[in-house]
Amino acid sequence: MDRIIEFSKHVQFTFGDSVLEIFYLIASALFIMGLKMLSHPDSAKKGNLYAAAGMLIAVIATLLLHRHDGHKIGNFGLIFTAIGIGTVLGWIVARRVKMTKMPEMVSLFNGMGGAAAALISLMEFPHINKELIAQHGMLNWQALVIFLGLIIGSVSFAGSMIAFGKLDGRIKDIRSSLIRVVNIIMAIVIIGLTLYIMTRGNVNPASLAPMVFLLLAISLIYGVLFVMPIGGADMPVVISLLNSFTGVAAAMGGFLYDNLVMLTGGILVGSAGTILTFLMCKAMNRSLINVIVGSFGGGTAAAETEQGSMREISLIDTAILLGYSRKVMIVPGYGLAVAQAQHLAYELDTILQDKGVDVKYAIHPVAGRMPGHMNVLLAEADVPYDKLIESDKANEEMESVDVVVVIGANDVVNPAAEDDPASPIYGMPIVKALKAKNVIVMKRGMGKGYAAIENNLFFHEKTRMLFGNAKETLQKLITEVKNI
Amino acid sequence: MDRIIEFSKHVQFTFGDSVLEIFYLIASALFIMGLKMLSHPDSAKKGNLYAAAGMLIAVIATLLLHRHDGHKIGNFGLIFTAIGIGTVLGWIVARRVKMTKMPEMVSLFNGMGGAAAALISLMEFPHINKELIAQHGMLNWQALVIFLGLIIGSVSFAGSMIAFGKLDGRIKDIRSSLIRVVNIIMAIVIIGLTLYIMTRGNVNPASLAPMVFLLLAISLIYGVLFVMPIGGADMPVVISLLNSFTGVAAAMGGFLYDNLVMLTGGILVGSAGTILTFLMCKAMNRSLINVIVGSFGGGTAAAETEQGSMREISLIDTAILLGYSRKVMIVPGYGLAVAQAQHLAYELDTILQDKGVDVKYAIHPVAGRMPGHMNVLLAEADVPYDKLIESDKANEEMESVDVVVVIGANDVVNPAAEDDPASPIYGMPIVKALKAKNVIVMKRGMGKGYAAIENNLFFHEKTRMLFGNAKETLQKLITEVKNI
Amino acid sequence: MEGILQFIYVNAEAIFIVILSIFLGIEVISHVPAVLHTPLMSGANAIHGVVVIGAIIVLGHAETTLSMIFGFFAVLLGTLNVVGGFVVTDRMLEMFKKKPKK
Amino acid sequence: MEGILQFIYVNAEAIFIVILSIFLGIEVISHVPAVLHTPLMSGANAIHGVVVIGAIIVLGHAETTLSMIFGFFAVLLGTLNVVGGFVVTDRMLEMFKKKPKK
Ligand SMILES: NC(=O)c1ccc[n+]([C@@H]2O[C@H](COP(=O)([O-])OP(=O)(O)OC[C@H]3O[C@@H](n4cnc5c(N)ncnc54)[C@H](OP(=O)(O)O)[C@@H]3O)[C@@H](O)[C@H]2O)c1
Ligand SMILES: NC(=O)c1ccc[n+]([C@@H]2O[C@H](COP(=O)([O-])OP(=O)(O)OC[C@H]3O[C@@H](n4cnc5c(N)ncnc54)[C@H](OP(=O)(O)O)[C@@H]3O)[C@@H](O)[C@H]2O)c1
Repeated sequence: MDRIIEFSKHVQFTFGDSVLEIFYLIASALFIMGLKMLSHPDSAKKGNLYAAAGMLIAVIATLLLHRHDGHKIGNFGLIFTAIGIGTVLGWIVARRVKMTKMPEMVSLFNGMGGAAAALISLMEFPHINKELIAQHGMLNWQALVIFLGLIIGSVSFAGSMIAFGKLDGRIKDIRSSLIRVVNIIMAIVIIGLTLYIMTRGNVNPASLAPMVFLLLAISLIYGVLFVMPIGGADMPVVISLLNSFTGVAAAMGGFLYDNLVMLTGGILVGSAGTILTFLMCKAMNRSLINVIVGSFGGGTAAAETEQGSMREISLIDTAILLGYSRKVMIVPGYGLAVAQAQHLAYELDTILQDKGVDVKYAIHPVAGRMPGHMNVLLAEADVPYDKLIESDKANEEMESVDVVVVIGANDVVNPAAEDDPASPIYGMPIVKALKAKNVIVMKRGMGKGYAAIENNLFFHEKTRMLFGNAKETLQKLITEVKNI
Repeated sequence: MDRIIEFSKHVQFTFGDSVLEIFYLIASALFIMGLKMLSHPDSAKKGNLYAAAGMLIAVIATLLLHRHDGHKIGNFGLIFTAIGIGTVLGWIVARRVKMTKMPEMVSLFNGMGGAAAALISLMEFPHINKELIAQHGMLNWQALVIFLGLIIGSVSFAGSMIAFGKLDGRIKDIRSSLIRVVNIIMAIVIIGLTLYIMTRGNVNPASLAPMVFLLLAISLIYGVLFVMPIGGADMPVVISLLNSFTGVAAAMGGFLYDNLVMLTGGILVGSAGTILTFLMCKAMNRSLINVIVGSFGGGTAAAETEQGSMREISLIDTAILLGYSRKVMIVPGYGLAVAQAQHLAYELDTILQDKGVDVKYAIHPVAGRMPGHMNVLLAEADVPYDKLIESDKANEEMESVDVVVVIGANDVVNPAAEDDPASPIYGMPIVKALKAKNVIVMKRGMGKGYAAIENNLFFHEKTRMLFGNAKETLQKLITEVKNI
Repeated sequence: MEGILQFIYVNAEAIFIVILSIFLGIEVISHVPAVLHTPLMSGANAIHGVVVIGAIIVLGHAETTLSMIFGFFAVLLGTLNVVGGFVVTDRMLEMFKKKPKK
Repeated sequence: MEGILQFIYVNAEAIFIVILSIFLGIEVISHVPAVLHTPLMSGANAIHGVVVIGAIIVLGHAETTLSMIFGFFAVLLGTLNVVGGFVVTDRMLEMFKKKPKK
């Protein structure tokens, strides 16, 4: 009772202050409900709108009602210009970009949020409350919150930019154990420098500016080096992790401004993002540490012994086999995305369908390089949603399938996940192509998949290989199928 | 920022104050985790211990660290005496009571919590902060929180006592539409009186004591009359509702003392209890309103037409039928609990098992009068857990069952739930006894079940009736089975 | 009206805690199987025994005899709620503990 | 140390809000199917754009030119995060919207 009563004695508040809290409460509730709905397929789209409505309410309420030391928000010209440019730019970029470039976009926008958090910390740093400093020196909670926002925000910004570059193919993987050592040292330097700044005692914070900018610089470099050694294909997991970082950075602003919607929204994303990161790792049957340290790809020598030989198949034989099947299951993978052959796959599907063949697609949850990659890819080619079957269901139907056509997939059909406990992918659920009567695999050559391991499926007696770039192979195959 | 900075300027705090908040935080987290674990069968027992640990931490921390106006907790002699008596009494009663009396106990203890909340309000009422009254008169938030605690706490207390009495059979149902009218009037009076007290302006709260005691009295009567017209069998739902009331009453104390563990714990129970109430109604395929207003039992005339005739079976025939079956499924219901025949049912089971008959029990979720009633009942008779099968699973096995023995169950095997849309239980999942080869029903006579409707199962050609009190019938049946 | 606005402003954080706890209560419970309804109810019943802390605070600062008597009973009843609640829940859960042993 | 204790005492409610939000975040997400991972990540990404509110507060009270420039960019970047985030999520979810039409 003491605290609140004490508090209510001293605090001046206006009508607007109370109303602002109510709007913030509504906005937070909308965030929670939005996030909840986003995690169910049926309500996801509405969930996104709920969250967006919450954001709109929070922003408008802040603009109209926020007061600091009795002053209302000013500089409206600048604020509206910034919001205007941000809205138009964000809208256009997000609308225009190709579906398959979505992860890049998420990474980019995540970086923007991180940068905003870091900028806020930079600006608030000289304004740390004088009385707090008089009482506790720089070792006070405002300084702590400001530095955390600065460090986390800038790591998130720099890391996201690198992740963006990697996904975009502009930045290549640099795998060097040196970087890892450097990273550990830098982490220690960041903590040390922060402690050093915070133990400066009763000083004018502005005088510490050079050191704060040094902290910023090191944090940015750390962000770059943190993401650098991680394989490009692991970027979705990294982005999810950086996403939760930015959430925490935003929440620091919540402490700083005693702003509850920033606090709730930020922490919610921080916590949900962390869980999501783990779930994404789990779907690939890997641990987060494994992703970050990147020990993947070493490949166990086990079970690479008795492989037998591969058998190829000609285009014309493939066309005949497909044309006279009753049921065909296409298993798309990363190679289909690389070759951008989704439209051709659907064309083949339509032609076969016209010939009375029942064609479906088996969608593995981690096929491709981001969760839902295949859904997005095939949706872009206008493949009807009801032709896409989740891999569990597909496996149930598999016995009645005449031909499985694997297009550019590898790991997601690797039987080692089922029968080789030594394999790094052991335990991951797969599409059980071998339960079908025939398997045709389209790939360019002997290239390995993401997990960089052999695939015994290719050597199985049921399997026939159709080598070549998926796009060209499909093109030719379509011609052949039309001719029969 | 303003609020918190302003606040930190004026508030004096000690080491202990901060540590107390940390302990409260830990306790709240334990409550949340405990509740979460309580809702999964495997972790439920551990969840209860987690929550209890949280409570212990909160209580000890309060005793050692709480300060009010700079004073620490005093009157330790009284406090420890009260806690001591409460612990010993609570422990003994809870340990001694029969398993089947558990719902009574929950109701009793719930009432204690409500009474404690009401007592706190009674005592704090004269101490409403003077400055708040000077500023806003009695129309201030402390007064509001105190009166809500008083009203909700005493309704919960009185209601729980009546529910206890009804479950115990001491208080009979009084179904009169008059009570309902009186209830509405009393609710209005309570609101009116509260408003009247709160608009008294700048007065010494102690001078309002007579009116506050009047409010208490009316709230108590309201609690009695609220539960009075509700059928005894609906008490589990009512207790769950009153349970969430007490949670809210406890949370009011959280506001009053700015005590975050009371706030979180209370609201958590308030919200979880409300959801649970709805879930319990849903499991019985009823609405909460329907339970409270009690329109159940009117019974629709539909489908009571073409029933044909019942066919009885003799004890000896039953014994032979059972003795020569391969698979028997017992469906226990409320009648088994009333007759306290669970031990005999298990005895029959063992004897049949010795003769090579496979005996299982089909457990319907709402058989009996509280959720899990049959689990508790049969566990008391030491029936192994793996013999109890949930009704969904039981229905899957049903086709291979030779004889279904329905002991004192009625509604949970009523096929009207499946094929008569006019029936009040339509839509409730049931144990599908008719899918088995033979059905034997043990009950005393033509008595209806909880829903007070006819049951066509009893008239079906597959069904044979074995009339009599379940205990005596089973006793005799056991002798017969032994003889064959 | 002014009193309410003051309440909201002064207790803004507490109100947030209330809303978050409500959501959390709903989320945590919503998938509970029917057999656990009674033990869960009983466990929740024990948790709202946290009201005993309010009773301890009142009795701990009581000065008049009357308030000591009232406070004494409040602590006693609150303790009954807590101890009885947890023990009853524990006993109920005994029944559900054993898993199929096949 | 004293600073930390003051932080805890002064921000006790805020810390509770943090803990409750963490639990809530975990609860709300934990049953999401794999295909929704990317849109969910994207939606969460948009929500942390709430940092724009901090940026608005800073810019709204900025007085020096330097802080106006910084504040301007903070608001701009925050807005990009919010708008881009929600629009991208919406577009992704277009893909998942249609239900089997059989
Ligand atoms: N979905 C996610 O969220 C996510 C995120 C990160 C990592 N991962 C991982 O990514 C993997 C996905 O498995 P996946 O089966 O989809 O792919 P994959 O195992 O990476 O295999 C792709 C295959 O496609 C072939 N290919 C490449 N370009 C091609 C082209 N232009 N035409 C035809 N074939 C081409 C390659 O063989 P050739 O070189 O011989 O052609 C390669 O073997 C899993 O290991 C998963 O854990 C997934
Ligand atoms: N489980 C819960 O949480 C809960 C809570 C509230 C309400 N309910 C409701 O309670 C009902 C439970 O169904 P139920 O099938 O278990 O019971 P029921 O439908 O109430 O039927 C019980 C039957 O047992 C017979 N019986 C009574 N005493 C007996 C004795 N000494 N010996 C032999 N038979 C006796 C009665 O018939 P005679 O009189 O002819 O013997 C009666 O038909 C459902 O409608 C459910 O919705 C359940």
